[in-house]
Amino acid sequence: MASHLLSLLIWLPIVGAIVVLAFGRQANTARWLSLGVALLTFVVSIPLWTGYQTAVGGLQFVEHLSWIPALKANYALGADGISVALIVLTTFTSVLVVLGSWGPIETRVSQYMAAMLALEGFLIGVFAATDALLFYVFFEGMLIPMFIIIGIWGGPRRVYATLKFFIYTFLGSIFMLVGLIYLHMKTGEFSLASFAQLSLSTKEQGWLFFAFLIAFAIKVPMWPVHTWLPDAHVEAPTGGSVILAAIMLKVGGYGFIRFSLPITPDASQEYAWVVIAMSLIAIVYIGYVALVQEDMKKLIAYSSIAHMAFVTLGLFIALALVRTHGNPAGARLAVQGAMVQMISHGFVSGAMFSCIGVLYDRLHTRQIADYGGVANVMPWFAAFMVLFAMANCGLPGTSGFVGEFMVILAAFQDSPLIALVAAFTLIIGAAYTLWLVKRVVFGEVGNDKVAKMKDLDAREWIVLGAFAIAVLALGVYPKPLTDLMEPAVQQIVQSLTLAKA
Amino acid sequence: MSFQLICFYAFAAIAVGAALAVVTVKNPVHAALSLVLTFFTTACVWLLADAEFLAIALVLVYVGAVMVLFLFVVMMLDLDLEPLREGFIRALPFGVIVAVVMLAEMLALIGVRSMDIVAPADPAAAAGLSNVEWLATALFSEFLLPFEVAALILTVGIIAAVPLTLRHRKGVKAQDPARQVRVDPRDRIRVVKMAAETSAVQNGTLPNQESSAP
Amino acid sequence: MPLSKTLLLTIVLAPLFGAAVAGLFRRQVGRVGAAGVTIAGVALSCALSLHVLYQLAWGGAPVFNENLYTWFQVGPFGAHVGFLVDRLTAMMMVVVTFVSLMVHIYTIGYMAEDDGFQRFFSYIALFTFSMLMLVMSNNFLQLFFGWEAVGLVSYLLIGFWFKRPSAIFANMKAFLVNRVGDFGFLLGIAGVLYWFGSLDYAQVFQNTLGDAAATQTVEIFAGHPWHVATIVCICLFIGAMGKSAQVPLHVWLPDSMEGPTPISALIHAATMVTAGIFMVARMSPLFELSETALSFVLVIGATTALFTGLIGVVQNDIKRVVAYSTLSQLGYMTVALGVSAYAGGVYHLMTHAFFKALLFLGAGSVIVAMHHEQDMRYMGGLKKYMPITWITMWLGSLALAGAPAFSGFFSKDAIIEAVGESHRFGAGYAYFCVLAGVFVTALYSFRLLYKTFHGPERFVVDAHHGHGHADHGDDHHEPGHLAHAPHESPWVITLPLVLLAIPSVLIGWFTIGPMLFEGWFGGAIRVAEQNDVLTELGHEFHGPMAMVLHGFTQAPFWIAFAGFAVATYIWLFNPGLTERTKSALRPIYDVLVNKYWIDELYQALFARGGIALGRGFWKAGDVGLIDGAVVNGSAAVVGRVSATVRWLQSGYLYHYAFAMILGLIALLGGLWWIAQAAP
Amino acid sequence: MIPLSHYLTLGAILFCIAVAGIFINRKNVITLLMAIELMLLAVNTNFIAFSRYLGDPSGQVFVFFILTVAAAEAAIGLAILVVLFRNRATINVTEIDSLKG
Repeated sequence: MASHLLSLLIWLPIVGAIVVLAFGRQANTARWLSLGVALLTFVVSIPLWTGYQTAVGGLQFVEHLSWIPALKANYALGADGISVALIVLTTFTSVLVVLGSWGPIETRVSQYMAAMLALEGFLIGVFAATDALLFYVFFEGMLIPMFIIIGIWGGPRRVYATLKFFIYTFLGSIFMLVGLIYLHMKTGEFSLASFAQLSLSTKEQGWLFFAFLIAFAIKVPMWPVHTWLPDAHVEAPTGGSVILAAIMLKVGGYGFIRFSLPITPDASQEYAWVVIAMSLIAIVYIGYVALVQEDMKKLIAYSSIAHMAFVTLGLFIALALVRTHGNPAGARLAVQGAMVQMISHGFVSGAMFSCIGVLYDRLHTRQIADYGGVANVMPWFAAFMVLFAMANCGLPGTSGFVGEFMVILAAFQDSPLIALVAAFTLIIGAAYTLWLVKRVVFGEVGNDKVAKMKDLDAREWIVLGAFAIAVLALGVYPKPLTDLMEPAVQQIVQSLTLAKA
Repeated sequence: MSFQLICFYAFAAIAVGAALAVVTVKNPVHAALSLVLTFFTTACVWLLADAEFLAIALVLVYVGAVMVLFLFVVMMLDLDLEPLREGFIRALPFGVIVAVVMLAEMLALIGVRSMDIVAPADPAAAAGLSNVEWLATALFSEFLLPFEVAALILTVGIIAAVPLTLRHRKGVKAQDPARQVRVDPRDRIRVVKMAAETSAVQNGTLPNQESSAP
Repeated sequence: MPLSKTLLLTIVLAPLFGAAVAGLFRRQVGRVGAAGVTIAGVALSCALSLHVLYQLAWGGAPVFNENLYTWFQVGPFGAHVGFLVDRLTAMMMVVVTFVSLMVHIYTIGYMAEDDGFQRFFSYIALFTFSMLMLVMSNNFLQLFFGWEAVGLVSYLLIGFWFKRPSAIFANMKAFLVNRVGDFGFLLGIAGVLYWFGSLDYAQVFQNTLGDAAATQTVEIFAGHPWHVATIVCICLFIGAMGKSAQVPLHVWLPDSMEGPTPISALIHAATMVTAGIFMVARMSPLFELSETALSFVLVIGATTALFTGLIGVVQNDIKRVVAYSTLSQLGYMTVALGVSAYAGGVYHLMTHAFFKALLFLGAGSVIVAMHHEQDMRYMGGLKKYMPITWITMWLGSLALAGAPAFSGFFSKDAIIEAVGESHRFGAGYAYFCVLAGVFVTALYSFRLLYKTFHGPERFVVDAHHGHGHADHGDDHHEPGHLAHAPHESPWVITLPLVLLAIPSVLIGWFTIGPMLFEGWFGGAIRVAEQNDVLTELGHEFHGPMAMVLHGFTQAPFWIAFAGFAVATYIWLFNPGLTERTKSALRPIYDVLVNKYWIDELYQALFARGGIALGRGFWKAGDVGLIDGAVVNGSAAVVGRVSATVRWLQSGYLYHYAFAMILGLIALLGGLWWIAQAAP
Repeated sequence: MIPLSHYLTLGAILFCIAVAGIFINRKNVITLLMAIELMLLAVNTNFIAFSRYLGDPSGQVFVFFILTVAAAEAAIGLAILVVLFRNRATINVTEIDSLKG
């Protein structure tokens, strides 16, 4: 059904960005204009969710225009359950990010909002693209607005951080480009479907797998290549780090689902233990590192690395389950768990960063030591902070628990030891989150600056409230989300069963 | 040992000697002059090889133009010669070694075998043409385009040399005829309307007090 | 008539509604409103629970097992939210709601001056909701939800006075230790899902009927086949250990006394800590499959019963004594479960809930009277000031110590005899621990009574202090000095004491028969015949009176009496003796006072060890290795390489000429070499 | 008659002397230019020799072009020298190292 909903969703924010740049002379007009565009995009994304027939499943809202005939690369879009969920997450979070950055951002508001909207457009593009080259263009494109956001409105060490972020991700994606070119040579076109059907020898698959692994491992980020994230977060402005944590990390996981699993299933199976080992190390190692951080944002950045490790763990456990144990049901549970973890982490980490943003707006410091006893002066904020902290350490009833629960259940079916290490996140996750909450929220009023802090204003109420509703809703009743993604997950697991070599 | 061979050896010896002089002599003027000598003897060698036109052209072009230019430049610039000579001794062995190595390589390349190739008859004479005509036919048939390009290179050479060395020295009083001609009379002469006669003493002031220039 | 879903929903949602109203609209609703709505909610659910118990026990209602809604469904694996209400659940519901109601009423008095009044009410109502969800769930997922929700509320309540650093340390410690338990519990649930196919109790118990489940083994480590049932049960029991504070994971309970006394009564005596026991009883079909798991439970229970009781003897803080007694009693219940006397364990859970809540609330009443003074060394002779509290505390202590005819006697004796009957591995050790425990229990419970209510008044009332009545709150002058004489607590505090004292004394009498020996719990608890110790005991049971008379002739009674006599001699007639015994047995005393140094061990090993490890990972791993060597390192390499290359561009013309000539020579050499190679 | 190798040897010797010249007095730019002229001369000799012995006019035509190019090159070289001298008052190569990296 040739509906142009996806194109609309991609280009609306980008055009909006241009409009905001053009008319956004005064700060307030820029703010209201960008909020309008973000809200409009969110409203347009709702029919995407409702319109997607889970019964039919597969790629819907397909669009196909020839883009570069010479390379036979075409502007092909399509969304299945997973893409729909991620796109709606993007639009939802973007509204909150735009609203959230009204307070802190004073200088050059229109450029900031334009960059944010452009970023939203690119992200939706990444999730909607079914043509590898288009995916790559958007995948690289989204680095630019982020580079600008961190680079200009960031903290003191922003130049180092944003350069490191850009070069790190760019280096990774070059390997992917090489892979894509190779695939293009083999198939003559760029469509992902043709890549998936292409039969490749195990050696070829091995090389391709590692090319994709490096690109997406940096993006997720996975354990050895994660050091750019804490720096990027610490130096990014609140809005920037919310969008970075909530959406941009998902592109890595999404990349694994769209590229590694379908295109190189045999190599993925052969090297699954590498990714599983990296994820498990991430959970334990990053957990401990998060424990000793003095900077709040760094702590949450490390915690989001540990949570994202569950996504990669889930995906590659699914692979191991299908191939070695012949247990597709467990595999579907693992992939479903990985996907839900991605969505829930979007809400939870977005919320946590917004909380830190609220504190940062008042005291302009992120050091834990500068706070203490915030609950005495900001009771409502403390309530939100404790709720999101609980979601961060995966308390049942909040969205944080759903994903981890499913992944651990599936991991147990692969091997109880993996589940044991993965479950360790319960303890270490609770440890660093609660210790943060103890030092910041509870206790005597830290110092006189803390005493003068005012509680949440209306805007912050809306942002944190929206996140809270999302976290609780997904925690109490995740079924609609899992049903939305079920056909897509089934299709992925199905494609894993057939060997390609 | 035919007469030609003797002449060849003579000229070759003189050429090599002059070349050595160019390289080793202290005063650049002597070097330039010894270079002139080298050109002359080489021209003679070329004559032995029946390349009369080029021999004459060599003398004409190089000795006539290039060496004169060198001498002109050397003499014009009051060079402080002393520092230019430093390091001569220190670098000598190194230079000689390199030269000998290169010579050895070249001779090896030329190879002993070609020692006994005897010169065939003079091609130009065989074709019944003089060297100049023979050369000209080739030049203006196959090599017409390179010929034009060579002409172009020369013009570029000239054009480049002129602006490079052109300069306007400040403080030099030079007449610029073009500007002199482009003067507009109106801004040089101003016509002032005055009464034909004024009385000697008018308002207490002498006529020549207000003679300050308008 | 059968139970209806709406009835059960109201039971669960009433406290939640109360909590929400009190919590979110506390300013609008005010103190009376908050108290009112929560108490109404809890009272409603208590009444309905009683009705449900009545229907199930005598009204002939069938067991209710229905799903409310599907939580997630991925292929064959699905999880739902639903209720399973049978007699076991009904009993637990009554216990939870009744004790919670008592605490709610009690709190009106206790928290009168506290400004977090409404917040406190919303928390305890929320706790009741979570506990009910846990108890009434019909699948592992909801059980886990209740499990963690209860942990969360206990975290909030222990850290209620978040200004006190010790309180916020205690609540974090409590939550983390509970999380360690939940870590095992989650793995157990994953095991159940994997090996027994589903998360719903009914299905799981169905799948485990055949002996296939009992014999199925899995080789996690190659070459060591382990029974699947053992792995699952031990994992589940680790969860129970975390929640019911069994030995290795018991460290958080004494510290949780930092919270206000009502919650110590509600959470850390009556309901939350018993969740572990309830869970094991509920999972009896699984535990019956694995002999090793049960003996593991038995040994852990026995160790907890004896050793934590011993610590209770040397404690000076009144609440800590009662806390350690709770630990010890939990040990008893676990021992009962260990010997497959699940009914006995649950029965002791019920009776213990009443008299332990009574002891805690009594202690709270003493603390209020003594202006938040908790140290027994500054109390004494309070019986003439607080007669009601005194009497009710005596009744509670008698029940606790197992004086014949009291409820404690019936449940504890049943456990002791059951342990005697059982011939499971570790039963002998357990029997010794349980008997020694009786002596210790008697010792510390009467010590508490004598030190607080009898003997000389170790506090002075300096009425001339000049302070007005205003500073009745927690005035921080030196201990032992009171602004005015202690007086009996208001009716709001003493009424719950009385109401709890009644069941502490009488409930044993009426319920011992049906509950233990006539299979009152029915299908809820399944015991394999060969280790059904309770039926063997049942043969000699001829009614409660006979048991009491028989009790007099049994060892436990005499040991308890000996404990009573020793305690009376030491703390009533010869207080000086304590000093001398303390100095004589100095090493033992130090061991007990420092709680076997387990706290310090955990603090050093896990807390500081974790931080050190984290710093190591961070500094060495992230900053040093990854950032330093790889990322910035590669940048530095580029810098160094370009510096060296820069040297080549020396700026001197002749260097460039040399380079050209050398190049030429090389070229000629190459040409010559080629000419050589291929003439 | 004069065998070909003689000419080639003469060319080689002149070329090597020019190279030695460059190596030896590295400071004086004029000598460098002269050495370059010498090199060109050596090359021309070879060309002439080959043209004569192979009977092919193109060798000599090529010499013709070399002469023109060499002339242009010399002119510009000297012009640069003059400008260099005028700006830096020296043509001592060691003092002119602004090209340093």
